[in-house]
Amino acid sequence: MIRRLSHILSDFDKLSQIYAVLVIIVIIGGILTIPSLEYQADRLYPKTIHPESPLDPYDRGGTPFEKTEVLAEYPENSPYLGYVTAYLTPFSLALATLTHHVGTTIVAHPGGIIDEILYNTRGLDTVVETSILFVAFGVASFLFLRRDEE
Amino acid sequence: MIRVFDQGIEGAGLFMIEFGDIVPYFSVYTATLFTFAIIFTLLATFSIPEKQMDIIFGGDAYYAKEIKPQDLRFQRFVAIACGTATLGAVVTGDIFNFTLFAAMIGITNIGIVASSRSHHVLNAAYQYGIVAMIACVPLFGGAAMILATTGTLSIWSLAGIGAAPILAKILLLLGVMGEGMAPFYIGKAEITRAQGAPFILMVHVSSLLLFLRVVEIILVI
Amino acid sequence: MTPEFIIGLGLILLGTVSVAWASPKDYLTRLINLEIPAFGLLLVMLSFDEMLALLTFIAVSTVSTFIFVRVIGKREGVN
Amino acid sequence: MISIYQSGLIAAFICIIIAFISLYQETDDLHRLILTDLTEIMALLLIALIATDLAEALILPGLVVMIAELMALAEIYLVKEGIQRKKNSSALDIEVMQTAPPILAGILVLYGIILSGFSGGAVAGLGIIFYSVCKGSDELFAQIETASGYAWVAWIAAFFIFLLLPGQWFFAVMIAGGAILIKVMAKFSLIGTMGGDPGV
Amino acid sequence: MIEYLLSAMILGLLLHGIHRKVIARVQGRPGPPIWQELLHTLKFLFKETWIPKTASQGLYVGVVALALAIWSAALILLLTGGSLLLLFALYLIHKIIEHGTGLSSGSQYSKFGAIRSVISAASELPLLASVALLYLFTGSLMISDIEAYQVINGPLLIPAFPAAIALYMVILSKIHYGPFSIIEAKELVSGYWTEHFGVWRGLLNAAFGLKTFVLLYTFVMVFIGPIGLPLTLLAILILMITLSFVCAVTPMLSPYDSVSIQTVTTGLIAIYIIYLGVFA
Repeated sequence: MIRRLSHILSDFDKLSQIYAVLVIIVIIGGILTIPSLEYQADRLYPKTIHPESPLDPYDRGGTPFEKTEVLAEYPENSPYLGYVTAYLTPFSLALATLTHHVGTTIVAHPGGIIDEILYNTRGLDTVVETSILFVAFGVASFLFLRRDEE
Repeated sequence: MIRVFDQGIEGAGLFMIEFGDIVPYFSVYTATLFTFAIIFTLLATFSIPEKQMDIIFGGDAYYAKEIKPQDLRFQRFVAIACGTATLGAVVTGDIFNFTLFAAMIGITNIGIVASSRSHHVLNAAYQYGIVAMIACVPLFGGAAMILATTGTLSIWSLAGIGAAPILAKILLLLGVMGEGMAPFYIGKAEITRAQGAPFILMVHVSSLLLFLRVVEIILVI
Repeated sequence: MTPEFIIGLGLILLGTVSVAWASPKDYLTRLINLEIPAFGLLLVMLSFDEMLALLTFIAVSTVSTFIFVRVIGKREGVN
Repeated sequence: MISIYQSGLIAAFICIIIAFISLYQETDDLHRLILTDLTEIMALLLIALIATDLAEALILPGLVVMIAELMALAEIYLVKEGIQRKKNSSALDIEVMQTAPPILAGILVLYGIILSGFSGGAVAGLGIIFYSVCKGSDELFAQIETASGYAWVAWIAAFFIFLLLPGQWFFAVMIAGGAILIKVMAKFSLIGTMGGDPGV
Repeated sequence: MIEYLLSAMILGLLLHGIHRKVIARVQGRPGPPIWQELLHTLKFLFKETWIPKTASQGLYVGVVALALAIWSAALILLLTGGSLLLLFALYLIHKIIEHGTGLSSGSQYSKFGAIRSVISAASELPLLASVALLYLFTGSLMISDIEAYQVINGPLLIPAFPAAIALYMVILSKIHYGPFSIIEAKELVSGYWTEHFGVWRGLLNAAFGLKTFVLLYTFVMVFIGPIGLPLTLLAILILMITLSFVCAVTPMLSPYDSVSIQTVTTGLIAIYIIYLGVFA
């Protein structure tokens, strides 16, 4: 028994299989607990949809160039919270008056709730994220460029 | 806000840094881990790698292997990135941020050995990389479930109230194990055969510190 | 529960099965079947009005397809 | 009655079980790599189920992690199998590929620049990939890498402006949006360069 | 504090000596005198020393300093009643020391020692399980709190018996000549520290003496409680002798068997924890 277990453990080709088994066990156990999981997502950055707004689905109220109410975890740590959200570049403001169907485009352009979260309140996440990209591409391009010298 | 340090788990709090919603904190425990991460990162930065004595299979000959300078530079770069990720992971006060750091440690761990030219080592690194990738499911899934069921990701808010579902905690632990811990150590053991001791050591330092940190998080929240 | 959400979940389930036990079991079939759960995920995101994530997911999944096609191309070139 | 979240969770869990079972059965390395792409969808689904603005802000990093790891692993796979220098088989040689690229690439890049930020970078990068996969070019590699390195530094600088001088948030948003755009676009376009002409 | 450190170090080295003596007696040999390890260490400290040319020099020296540092820190932590989790962390960092010691020299023997030390990382899992079980009982991981708990409720040894077994196994895996000491197996000369000689060896020896003392002291403190210095020392001695008996009569396991046994133990304790958490 132990010898067989040792045999499985010592073969690194089986690594992902061992891991898969562990995950499956936990998830099967987890399905039973689903009924006890209550959905509680209205505490942070809840969203309200205004279908008639040109900024739909990202209109979070407030007037452009002014402050907007944003529900963050620690508002006291981000003194300018809400400014990014309400900010629209002249270009996106013009776009908003023109048509009702490019809300996503407008908000993805600098200034919008996602920018507020990504750059301001959870900026450290984005730092890590871009660093991951940086390192991973470093690895890939190192291997790629090295192919010629062998 | 002080509940984190009042549970008799990690000792007194020292100070914290406020990055918006993400508030990294230094307690006696995390500060110790931080110190070790710094020490090993410095070792990886400043010490030259060993010259490995290599046995040629099928013969009696052995010689001291040299690492090519460009491979060395690359390994050092990734090792420092790995150290930085470890530093972040041991002090961050936010669960999703922690999972991101964990994922970064996973990818840098693969990167450190990627420059090895041995097929065996590369194969181990690849198998380990597959696990690191699929580990993203429990890792991010656990963090997402914590957010969905409690409405927050901050360890400060979660500390001591026991609101985080046990399933999410186990998933988080499983995710960190996939990014590089014990039962999957066999992948690491084969990786260890690659050259460049100070850098290879970073692989172990990062995964052990990550594991220590996730134990703390699971006990605290 | 909006129709998009239900269809999305259905597609993800269906797609997962079709990728997991693809027939014929070769790289390209799996890769093409992968588009089914991806489309299901798109519908789920759509039902939650997550437009930006949706847009990025489309772009990123296209990139990952490129990566796979490159690897598979080289792999098949061997045989 | 189960809520939307719980029904989504049940579906996600079933999918995870199926995906991991097939991962357990799989022994071919490249098949495993493709299956990791399947599991990635499960992870994103779990995040998407949160359904707030924060969910989107978390999906973006999640996506980045996946694509980055996939990229690195694919390259390791090629090195490990010793087929890195192999010429691509003709999977991509289709007639349309010869004529469509410039227009399509132009549209995507333009739209990406309007979007800016990470999404914009991904869209614009896609355009450039498409172009270079079809046309094939390799010499730009070093320059693109340098540009993306500078963009990364610019983004970090923007982050610190947010922290230390929050009054300058407008400036920081502009730097951050632009830098991420360039960075992501550059990284993605490298894939196109790599795919384009492996023989060099 | 320095006098505590020194006396703990000397006691630890004496325990090593007793360990060897008991093993020898069980196996019907006379064995070395019990102060042998102490003399060894002193002798090494005065030998000529340099750094091998193939070694990664910073790391080669750094790990020795770190080994001393973490076990000194662990002793201080114990004396001041700090967090058990932190002690666990220090113990895990000892793992890194093992890797570092083995990898830094460039020699094949020590490298294999290091690789085995990576494999045997499973020995940390029982420790984690026992820490978790203790937390379930006492609701705190501060050693001072655990002691206070035992003063009121009696020794934890009885209710938390599986945790005690787990910690016992952990100590066993760190003792020389034990069934789990695969990283110091004789086919690897002396394992991961083969290439550390002279002063380096002396310092490592001292650090490991400290380690043995700290681990045994932790066991007594956590599972038996504060019983005064003489009784504590007696308990440590008894514990050491039982360990020596186990070492003397068990063969060394093959690397992966040792991993399997440790993993299985952890699994059993985890099941016990779940059982306690759900039904009790």
